[in-house]
This record gives sequence, structure tokens and C-alpha cells, in this order.
Amino acid sequence: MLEIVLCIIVILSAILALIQKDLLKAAILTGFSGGALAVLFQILLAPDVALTQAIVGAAIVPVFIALAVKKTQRSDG
Amino acid sequence: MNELIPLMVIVPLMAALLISAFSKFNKVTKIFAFVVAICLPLIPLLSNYGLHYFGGYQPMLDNVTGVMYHPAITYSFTFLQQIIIGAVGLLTFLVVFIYLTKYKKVSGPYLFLLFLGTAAVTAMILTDDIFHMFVFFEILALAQVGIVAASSIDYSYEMALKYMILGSIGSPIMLLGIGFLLALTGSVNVTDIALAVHTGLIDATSPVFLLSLALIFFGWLYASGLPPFHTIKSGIYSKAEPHGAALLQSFTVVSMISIVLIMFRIYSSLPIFEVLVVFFSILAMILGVSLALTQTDFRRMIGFLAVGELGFIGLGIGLGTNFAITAGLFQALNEIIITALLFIGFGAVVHATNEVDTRKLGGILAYHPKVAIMLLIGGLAMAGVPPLSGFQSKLMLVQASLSCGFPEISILAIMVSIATFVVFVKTYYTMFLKPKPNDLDLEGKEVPRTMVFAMGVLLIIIILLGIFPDVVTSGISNFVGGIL
Amino acid sequence: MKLYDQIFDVVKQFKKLFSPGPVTNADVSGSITAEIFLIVSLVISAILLRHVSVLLAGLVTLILTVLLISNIPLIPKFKIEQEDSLEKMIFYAVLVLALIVTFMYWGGNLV
Amino acid sequence: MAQVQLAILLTSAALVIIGLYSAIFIDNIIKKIIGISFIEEGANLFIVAIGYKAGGVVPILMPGMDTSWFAANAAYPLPFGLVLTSIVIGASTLAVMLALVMVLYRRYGTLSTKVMLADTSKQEEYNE
Repeated sequence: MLEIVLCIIVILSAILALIQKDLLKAAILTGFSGGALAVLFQILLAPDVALTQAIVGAAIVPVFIALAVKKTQRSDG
Repeated sequence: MNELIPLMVIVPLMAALLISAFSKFNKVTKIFAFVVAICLPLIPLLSNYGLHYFGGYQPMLDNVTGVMYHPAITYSFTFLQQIIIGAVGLLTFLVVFIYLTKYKKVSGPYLFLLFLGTAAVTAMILTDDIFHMFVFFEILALAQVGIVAASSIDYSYEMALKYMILGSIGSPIMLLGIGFLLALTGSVNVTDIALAVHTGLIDATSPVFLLSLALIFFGWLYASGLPPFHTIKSGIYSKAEPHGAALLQSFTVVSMISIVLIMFRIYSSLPIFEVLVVFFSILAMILGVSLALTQTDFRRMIGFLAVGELGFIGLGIGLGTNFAITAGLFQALNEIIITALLFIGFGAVVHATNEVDTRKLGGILAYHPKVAIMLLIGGLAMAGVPPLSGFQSKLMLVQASLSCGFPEISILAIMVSIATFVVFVKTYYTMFLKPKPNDLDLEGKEVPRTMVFAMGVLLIIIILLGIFPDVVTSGISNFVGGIL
Repeated sequence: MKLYDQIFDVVKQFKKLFSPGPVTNADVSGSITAEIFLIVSLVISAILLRHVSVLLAGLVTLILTVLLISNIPLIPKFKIEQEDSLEKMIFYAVLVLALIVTFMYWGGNLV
Repeated sequence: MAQVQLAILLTSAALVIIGLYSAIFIDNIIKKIIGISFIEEGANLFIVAIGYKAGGVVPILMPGMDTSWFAANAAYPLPFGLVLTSIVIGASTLAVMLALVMVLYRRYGTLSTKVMLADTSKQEEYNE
């Protein structure tokens, strides 16, 4: 049951990230999607992949995007 | 000495890392880069043919089924790899040499990218492991983007970003295809996968297998710049520095043939594979040459011509007989050298005139006769005029398609050659022969002597390959006999 | 007479193609060569369909010839579709991906 | 096929399709890059799902485990190793793309793809 909830979180946060007007929210929602993916990897018996994905997907990628947003503009318009 | 096989990848990779780490010391960096660049073409010439298993894991024999499994990442080094790596190594040497003499203060990151790209294509052509190839394919894409972005030409950043975005669609799709193959066979070793397909362990008509072909094929289209990626490929050639563009096109050619050979070994039992390859090759030939005819920027024109020439390689592979594949691979070797000569030669013209629009040029022949004559011979070689090397490979391709029962393809190939000739003569006339426009200042601008030297070296290879094609073709033919 | 006028009009269309900057003889003749090359090579490659079915090849070749010749000049239209803006390139890339996948999944065993 | 594996495969297909959709239809370049990175994630998820074995154990041989029981029940670890590489490659590609976007924003002052990454000849007109 948990895995289906996580799948829904991954897809929903991916879609929500793409329809946000505020790019910073989009960055945070990308982190949500990456983090949920990390837990999914753990459920799929791949703890090493889960650790990497947790660091890269939930921390590094959102920070990169947030930095890029800070250097450019915040609103999508 | 099979220990030299991994060194072909490790030497440029380590050189790249060391150069970027110690780029503060200008003189040391220059000498080091020069020494490594000399080593690159020498290592493949000195090495013996053979296999190298990383970590020393030898192939295991399954006692129950009698099948050999390859647990290690395997590098296989044969005659084809030797000449292709030799050609790329020589080109890297010439490009690094041009770069080192052009600038007083060298940039460490740029040399890093050049060596990284060379290491990546070397690994791609050597490897027998499809995922290993994918990793180096991604590294190659990053290196290509860097080489384009590092140039001082206007709008190079835009072109680099476009290439990268298209690449981040193309590569994951290819990864997905590799995933399908992995799901079917449980292995990423090409020999194992090919064996599983040919012994009937995998149903070759199952939709999953066909889908994996479709996805890897799309990645191959991106890697080789066949349509629909021909515009971006010609774009990145035109936005890179000329010597960088000469190296970029060799990367494209090598990644194209290494992926297509892997696909050929796995999917050659499917007739649809050959149909797809021939279809996209013909499309590339038609689109590349017809767009090259209408360009006014001569760098863009050479870019489209290079894409059109790629179609010939695909044609040879797609026809699928021993003779045709030999012709295609020979054409690949010729294209690496001829297109590099053209890019460096036209780069020399840009250096002397600071102008890329053919309409504003003219009368350069009187000022730079050496460059003009070498460019003329290079262009004739690309169009397939005897006795140069382009003629030999195109003749072989025409013969191969005739003997396969496709006279239409022979006619098309000859027409594309003629159109290439028209493109080249038209550009050559407007740049070199037409009277000089009044506002064009050509006095006192010298072409760097290293560029002339590089063109001379490449020209000698073109003429030698044209006169003695058997030196190369017999070896390639043996290689092709091994994979058929 | 209409076709003749159309062919004559081609040169004027090519002028627009090279619009910022002068138009030289070499450019216009190059474009006309490209036009003829495009028509002839597409028609010849349509003949390759005879390996599937001779009737289909004949039909497609005839239709393609009429369609291409009645639509000259092709090169300006062609060049607009081949420009290097990201939108067009991604559109064609994804279109080709969709076509290859559809074709392989449902028609991969037909050939 | 286990229910888990089916759900995962559908998710990865959905991620790939969301990525391809955003590549065509989204104009904002940063969102487009975010969208494209979902294609990579979908491919990663698919490859991890290949190695999964319903009711299996993590492929780490602990002391005291029976080897033949382990071989029969452990998940297939090769895809996991591949995905590790692929995740890092994806992140570095994303970083390079965002860096290029940051440079280009200074020149154009907008994040719209139609302006920033238009045809080269149109960009020349725009800058004049």
C-alpha cells in the first residue's frame, strides 16, 4: 500500500512542480518528488541507490534549481 | 602487450584531470599537454590486438548450458579499433598542437574538455559493455557542450544549451532501451546479449525487444546527428572554434559507428533494423546536402555537408553485407580525416578574414594559395573525385548497393556526391576565385603555420588512403567477418 | 502557362530567403539546384517502395511527383521547418520518437 | 508480476510522458529543465524495478546467511549499480544546463525559451 501512495506522491508532485507560477515552489516540489523516489528505491530492495537518490534528488537538485532561480527571476511569466 | 589497451582510455582521462588541476602553471601545462597528445596516436599503434578484462575476471563457462558469460567490463581491441583510435588520436594531437601555438596563455579547462572527449570516444569504440558505452556517451555529450560553450563565437552558449536539452531527451530514452535489454537478458555485455538473441533464448519478435530497438535507435539518432537532429549537429559545428569543430565531428563519427556496431550485433536478425537505418541515412543525405546548398555561412555549410556524409556510413551498415559494412566503416575513417581538413582549412580562412559570410568574401586565392589548394583537394576528396580516399569508399558503397539489388540507392549516392561537389565548387568560387570585394581587407593577415602543417598531414593521409585503400579495407573486412 | 509562371516566380522567392544582405548569382543557382535535387531524390527514394509492393511504389511516386512539382519553390518552406530554434527541434525530435515507437511496437514484425 | 512492480512501471511511464510533454509545451526554461529531468528519473525507476524480486531480500550477504538461500532470494544487484552512475550523471547534466541558463539570463533578461533559444538569425535581429 505504501508503495502506491509513494507512486502517487511522485507523479503528483512532478505535475504540481510543472504547473506552479512560483519557480521556488517548483524547486521544492522537485525535492518532494526526488525524496519520494528515494523511499521507493528502498522499498525496491536497493538501499545504496536510495541513499544516493535521497542526497541527489531531495537535496542537491532542488538547491541547484533554487540557486538558479535566485540568480534569475522567481516568477514564471 | 595487452596492458596498453586500458591505457588508451586512462592516459587521456588522467591527462585531462591533471591539466585542469595544475592549469596555473602555464609552461608545464603546455609541455605536458603536448607530450600526452603525442602519446595518443602512438599507444594504439604499439598495442597488440586482444581482449582486456577489467579486474581480471575471465569469462565463465556455465557447465549446464555450455554458454560463456562475461562478468567483467571487456575491452576488445582489433584492427578497426586500432585505425579509428589512431585517427582520432592523431586528430587530437593536431588540434591540441594548433591550440597550444595559437594562444600564449592556455586555458586548462579547454584542454581538459578536449582530452575528456577523446577518452570518451576511445572507450566507446573499445567497449563490449552497453552500459559502459552509455556512461561514456553522456561524458562525451558534456565534453561536446563544453567545447562549444568555450568558443568565443557569438551565440555559442545558446547553441550549447540547445544541444544539451535535446541530449537530455535523447540519452534517457537510450537508457530506457538499455533497461529493456537488461530486463530481457539480465546482462549488459553485448556478446552475451547477442548470443542470447541468436540462440533463441529471447523471442526476437516480442514487442519488448522491438521497443528496446526503437529506444536505442532514437539515442543513436541523437548521437550521430541524423534527422531530426541534423540542425543541432550542424549548429554546434558552426558555433565551435574551427579546430574544436574538427574534433567534434570526429567524436560524432566514432560514437555513431560504435553504437551502430553494437546495435548491429544485437539486432541484425531483425530485418526492420536495416530498413530503419537505411531510411534515416537516406533522409540525412537528402536533407544535409539540400540544406548545405542554401547556406551562406560557410561553417554551417560544412556542418550540413558533414551530416550528409554521415548518411553514407549508415547506408553501408544498413545494407548489411560484408562488403557494404566494410565500405561504410572505411567511409567513416575517411570522413573523420576529410571533414577535419575542411574545418581546419575554413577555420584558417576565418582567422585571416574575420568573416564567415560567403557573400562578403572573395579573392583569397591570391593571398593564401597554400590553404586554397589544400582545401580544394579536401573538398574534391569529400565529393568523391579519384584518386582521393573519398572516391574509394563511395565507389565501394555504390558497388555494394548494386550487388544487394538496390540500384536506386546507388543512383541516390551518386547524386548526393554530385550535389556535394556542387556545394563545394560554389563555395570555393565565391570565397577564393571571385574578385575581391572592396571592403575586405586581406593585407598582412597570416594564417598560422601550425594550421597549414595540420592540413598538410591530413592531406597526405587522404592521398595515401586513396592510392592504397587495401591497407585498411582488408583489415576492416576481416573485422566485419568476425561480427557477421 | 501557370507552371511556367510559378517556376519564374521561384527566383523572386529566393530573394526573400537571403533577404538581409545581397543576393548573388551563386546563391540563387545553388537554391535552384537544391530545389531540383530535393524533388528528384525524394522521387527516387520513393521508388525504393517497390520492394514492398510495386503498385504502391508506382502510386506513391506519381503522387509525390505531382505534389512536389505543383508546390515549388519548396526550399523556402523547407528551410523554415529546419531552423535551429529549440521549439521546432524538440517538436520534431519527440514526433520522430513517437513515430518510431509506434511503428516498432505495432509494425515491427511486418517487414 | 507483483502489484508493486506494476505500479512502479506505470509510475516510470508516467514520469517519461510528463517529461516529454513538458519538453514540448512548457515555455519557461527552468521548468522545462525540471520537466526533462523527470525523463531521467523515470528511466532510473524502471531499471531499479527490473532488479526487484517480490518477497526478496536486499542483495547484501550478511554473516550467517546460507549462500544458496541468499542466491535464490536476493534481488538482482546489477541494475542497482547501473542506476547509481545514472543518477549522478543526471544531476551533473542538470547543473550544467542551469549554469548555462544563468549566463544566458544576463543577456536576455527573460526565461522564455521562445526568446532565449530562438533561431540564430532571429537572435541576431533581437540583439540589434
